[in-house]
Amino acid sequence: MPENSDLSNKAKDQKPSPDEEIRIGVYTCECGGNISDVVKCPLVAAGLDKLPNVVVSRTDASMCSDAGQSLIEKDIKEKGINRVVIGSCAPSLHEQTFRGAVARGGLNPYYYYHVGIREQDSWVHHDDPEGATEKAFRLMAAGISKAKLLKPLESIHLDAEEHALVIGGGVAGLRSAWDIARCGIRVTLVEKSPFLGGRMAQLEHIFPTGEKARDTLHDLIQKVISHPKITIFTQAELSSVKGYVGDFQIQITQQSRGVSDDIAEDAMAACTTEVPDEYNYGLTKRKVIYRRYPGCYPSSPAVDWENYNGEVLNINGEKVVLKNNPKTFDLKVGAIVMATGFNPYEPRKGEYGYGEIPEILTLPQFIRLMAINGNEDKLSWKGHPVRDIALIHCVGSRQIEGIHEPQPDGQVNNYCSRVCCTASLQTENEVKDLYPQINIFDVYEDIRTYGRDHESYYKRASENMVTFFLFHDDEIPEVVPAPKGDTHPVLVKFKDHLSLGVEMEIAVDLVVLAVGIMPREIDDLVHMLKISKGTDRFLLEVHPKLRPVETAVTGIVIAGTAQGPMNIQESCSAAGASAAKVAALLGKGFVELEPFVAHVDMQKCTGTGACVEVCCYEDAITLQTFSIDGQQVPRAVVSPANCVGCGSCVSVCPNRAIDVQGWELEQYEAMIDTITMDLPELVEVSA
Amino acid sequence: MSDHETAKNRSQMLKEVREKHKETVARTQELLKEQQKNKRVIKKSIKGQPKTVPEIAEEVGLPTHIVLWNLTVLKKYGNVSEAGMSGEYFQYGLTEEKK
Amino acid sequence: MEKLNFDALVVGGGIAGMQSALDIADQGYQVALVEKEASVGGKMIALSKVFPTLDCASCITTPKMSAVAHHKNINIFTYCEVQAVKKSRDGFAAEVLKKPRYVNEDTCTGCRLCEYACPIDLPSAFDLNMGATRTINVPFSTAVPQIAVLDMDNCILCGKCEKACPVEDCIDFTQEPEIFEIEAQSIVLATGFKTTPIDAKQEYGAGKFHNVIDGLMMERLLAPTGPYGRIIRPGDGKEPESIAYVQCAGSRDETLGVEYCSRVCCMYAIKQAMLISGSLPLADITIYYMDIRTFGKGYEQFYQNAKAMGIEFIKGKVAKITEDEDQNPVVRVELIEEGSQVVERTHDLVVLSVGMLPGDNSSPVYHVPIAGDGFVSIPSPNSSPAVTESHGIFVTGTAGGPMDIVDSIISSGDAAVEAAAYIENHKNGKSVPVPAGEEMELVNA
Amino acid sequence: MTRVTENQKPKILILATLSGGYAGADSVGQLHEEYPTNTYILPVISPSMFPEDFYLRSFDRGIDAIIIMYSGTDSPFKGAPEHTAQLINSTYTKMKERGIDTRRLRLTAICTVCTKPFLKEVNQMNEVLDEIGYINDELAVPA
Repeated sequence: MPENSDLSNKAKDQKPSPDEEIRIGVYTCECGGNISDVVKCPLVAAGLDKLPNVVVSRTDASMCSDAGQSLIEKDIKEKGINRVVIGSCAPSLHEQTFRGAVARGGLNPYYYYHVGIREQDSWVHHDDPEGATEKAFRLMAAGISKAKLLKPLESIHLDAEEHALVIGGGVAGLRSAWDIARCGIRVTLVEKSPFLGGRMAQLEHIFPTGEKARDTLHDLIQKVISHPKITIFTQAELSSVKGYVGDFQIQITQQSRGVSDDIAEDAMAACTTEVPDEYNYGLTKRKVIYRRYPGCYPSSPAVDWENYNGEVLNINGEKVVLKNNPKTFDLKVGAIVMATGFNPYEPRKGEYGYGEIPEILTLPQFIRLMAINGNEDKLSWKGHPVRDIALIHCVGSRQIEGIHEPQPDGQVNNYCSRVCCTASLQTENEVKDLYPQINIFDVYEDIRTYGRDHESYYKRASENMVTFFLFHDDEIPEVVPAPKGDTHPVLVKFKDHLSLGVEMEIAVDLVVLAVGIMPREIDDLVHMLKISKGTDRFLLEVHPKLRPVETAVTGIVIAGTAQGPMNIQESCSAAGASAAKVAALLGKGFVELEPFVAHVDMQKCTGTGACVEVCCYEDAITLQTFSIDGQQVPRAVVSPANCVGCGSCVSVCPNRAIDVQGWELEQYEAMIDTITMDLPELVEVSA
Repeated sequence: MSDHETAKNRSQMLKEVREKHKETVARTQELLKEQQKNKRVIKKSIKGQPKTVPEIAEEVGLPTHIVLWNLTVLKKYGNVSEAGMSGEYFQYGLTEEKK
Repeated sequence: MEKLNFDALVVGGGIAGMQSALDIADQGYQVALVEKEASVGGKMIALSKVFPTLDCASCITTPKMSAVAHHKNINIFTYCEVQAVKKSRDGFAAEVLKKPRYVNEDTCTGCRLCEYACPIDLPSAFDLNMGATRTINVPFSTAVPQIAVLDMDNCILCGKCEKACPVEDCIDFTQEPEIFEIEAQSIVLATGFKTTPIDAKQEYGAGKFHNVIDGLMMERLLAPTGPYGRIIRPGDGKEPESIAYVQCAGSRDETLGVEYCSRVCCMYAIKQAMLISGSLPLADITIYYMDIRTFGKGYEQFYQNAKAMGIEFIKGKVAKITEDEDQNPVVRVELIEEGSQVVERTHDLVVLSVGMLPGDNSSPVYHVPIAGDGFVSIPSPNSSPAVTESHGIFVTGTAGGPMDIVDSIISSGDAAVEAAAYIENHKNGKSVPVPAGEEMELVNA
Repeated sequence: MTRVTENQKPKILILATLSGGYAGADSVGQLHEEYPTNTYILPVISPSMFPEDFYLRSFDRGIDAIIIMYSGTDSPFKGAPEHTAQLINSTYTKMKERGIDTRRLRLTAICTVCTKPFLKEVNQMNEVLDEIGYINDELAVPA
């Protein structure tokens, strides 16, 4: 039997003292015009000022500024305000800011209620300023009704695992893992494929330095694998997630590598099953027992289980069939970094002739072709020397609804992919350096060499005699096979707006499509982690400036191109930023959670157990036996660390004995009564 | 220290500081004179009759951008405010003197 | 000399510096944030609304200003400048100049009575000289700290401020510059950028023609706290009906020695155009551009929305701007898509989309090499975009090249983690790489 | 002097989950879309906390319609969407008993970027209300 049988005490500790006079301060933020351009803030403030218990009602140009926050602190100290209501931007932006100000003023931070009157009022009611003003008043008045019923709460203090999980072993994941480890926090890195390095390993020279991509990458991999605080799982994926920030319980499933080092080389030699090699974007084939590329990490070969068909291998005279025995590992981590990366845009079959005309390659394919071609003094494709190349920009990027065919999900890729312009020009310059006789025609919408030292690629391409043509976004270039007997296999047709919109037709040997960046397909992971994607299908941050690498789920952050198109430099920067967040979160050894969990009023609970029955969380709420007036009675007890605050228990309690702290039923009822009250006259009081 | 002594020390201090900064003080005093004159003529021009920047400029013989800047000063620290529009220009008028 | 000890010294209190300071301090390290102006906030606090969300700039900046001021691990030193840095095995020692405010920082309440009492009107630097301030002033309404500062170069020492001040002995004409020392393990440079001087391209006539302004001036015109409280042209107060933007005015221009793209000008011009059409729905807005570079997350959509709103985009090179007798700028432009024919178009107001130039040269003070473009050199931009050529010194935001606010904030997190890792290494006494030669050189410098 | 007079439109209460509908409504705001002002959005953690009587009480107090914008199957809470659906079903039964048009209560899944569905829901409910009018008129008629 639990020792705690003093029921009254428990109930008392979270109630305001009964004789305390409720003194409310209410602030209508103008948000530098964002709100006050539509909502008549002085009228709202004047109306609120007349409500019972309101001691101070003010407007301010910017409540979130230091001056605005000081105003609250001052009113608390000087006017004895003990509840604060602010109408301003969305609570997701500044609720925490204002809780901080309230706490600095000496109040419990949960004596604060935030009303969103920007995103949900002034920004959506330009056409009806009067209605918007009434709405702001009613919502804020409702906030005041709730404020009267607020109780002081303490955040829940939980030990945090000083251990982070990084999902993805590309450059962003590696950089993030290394950074977190350098800050003294243990890291587990999980990579789905058998090899580290991600997309960066498929590049050759990279802008803006011209360094070899794999050299830089291998330096980073060396740092990661030699760091004592980092553990790496390749061929591994997340199979389940439970818990919350500070205490995520993770299960990882790892495939077998398939061949031990002693027989690996022989097994590879013996293997005959071949599949298109994704490392070369399908330009070549590889075996199903393979190394990604010479010098890859890990260096031992792995079995591609998806494509291994059970082939019997003859290894040193022995017949061997390979078996995959996936293993699972359980981990506890405090935070998760999403570094799941990108896929190059794969054009639809027939889009610019892709998949139909053999002379159409994507830029990533072309980069591999150049690498495969190596030091040959001529570039050839399918046995023919390449004399003329056309490169078309913005393939799969900057698409416009109604002009471009939508993607399978019905949306168009209306974003710029950031990297393709500079990557295209860099590649063009390389072609010109290696094969000066090749003519290059660059067909573009805008040249976006925005980055530091990127413009020089554009300049050099012009000096290299690359010919530029300008097309408009509503006049998509056309790629068709040339008539039989033509000098070249392909024709590219478009209107060139650098020469008065003249119809151009260029005959070339090869067309390179500068394809954009698409997020990887990680829907399962997104669902499992309960994070969100934006309309562009990339992972969504809370706010691009306030919390740019955090997802809406506390403890899950984003690094690199999982969030949107970025080049390597930008990915590393984002990875560093994500690591900074993780280090700040876990470095203290504990996390603080919002106290919005169920709470039982022991005076009202009769121990029906309805709450226990409806609850889907283990050990979140249990019936325990208490001794009351000599009687042994059951009562519900909440375990705050296990409760998620969904409130299902609230709806089934026949005695209204249970509530979610901070979000109580009674508070909602009070708000509704206020929303439906007769509107008082809203008139500005002249000062 | 008596009040008298404090005041004496203060004036001594100001004297020393003025000596130290005498060039900037002299230059700024010139600036102040010009400013006061500009503000005075502008206020006189719009007394009882709100006017636009070009109208004031023509009347007082100052460039339009100088007039606008002085009106901005007077709007912020003085007793001028916008008073309707005339064509594409706003008019500026005097409000009650702020105390 | 007073010595103060910290883990990290962040130089520059703009958005990048503040974010770096917060990200380092959140990891439990002690941070000194030094800002040369009288308030933190940098360039961003003067902006109107920011792309692509159109949040008001203050809504993002002011809470960060407040957060650095209140963070238990951060000390802010405003109106201070780092003058010299020495490096040794124990870390960095920075000599900091504290400029006199002529106001007692501990007792000033920011009430502004001094400002109202002061007789000298001055063009306000915060409003890019379009608005007014006084010799003694609180720099702007949301300044942090809220402390007045007196401009001795424009003071007649009349003592009116002193009389108006409700706090005894708060105004102090005898203040002298002070020097103190900040010791830190690591330095983060967040020294920001300058914009292209408005008169850099003489042929555009800005500086001479009052109705040719730059992007930052338009930000102030659009800001609710701006000098006029509305969009009128600074030349004569006319409400403009036709506004033109000249893109790449100072970027991608070899004649100015600026080959690079400034990254932000396309987006800020588009954003301003959208905000102007909100305030002046009847105004015609034209953007003369070379390439539209809306590359960031959500930016391309922003551009498409602007086109749909009727903002006119013309691919053209502006050769010259003159002025007609009504002070209207006349733009002479080569229309690239019209066979390069040259036309003249008259507008009421022209905004030069000026670019970013490096801020103060950090090289002499911090011994950090500068690259050919004038920004801090970053030897391995791909793998270590925040690491300079000088061990223990990191760079964030526009000190390391032009970037927008979103990218600056991200880069601040990166610089913070680099600094934290360096400090951690230093604390554990592990391999602090101060190459022998470098140490000597720095101490001698 | 400016003053504001009461909007005579029926009142729609929107109970929106912080992880779904409320964030979705914020996205609508960020896009500066336009919808009617008779929409009172209250944030909720999960609507599974509201018993049937809560809705009936709201109608009694003069709320003309309620849209519950929850996160549907994307709910971060186990069992909560199913429980919510159950509660709404039994509320419908009680509404029918009271003679309240069940179209006044609607449960719909709105995600953080569901801006078009959000607008559709609000507009549709307004169309319904144009047709069936105020709750008070309906409650005044004996069932």
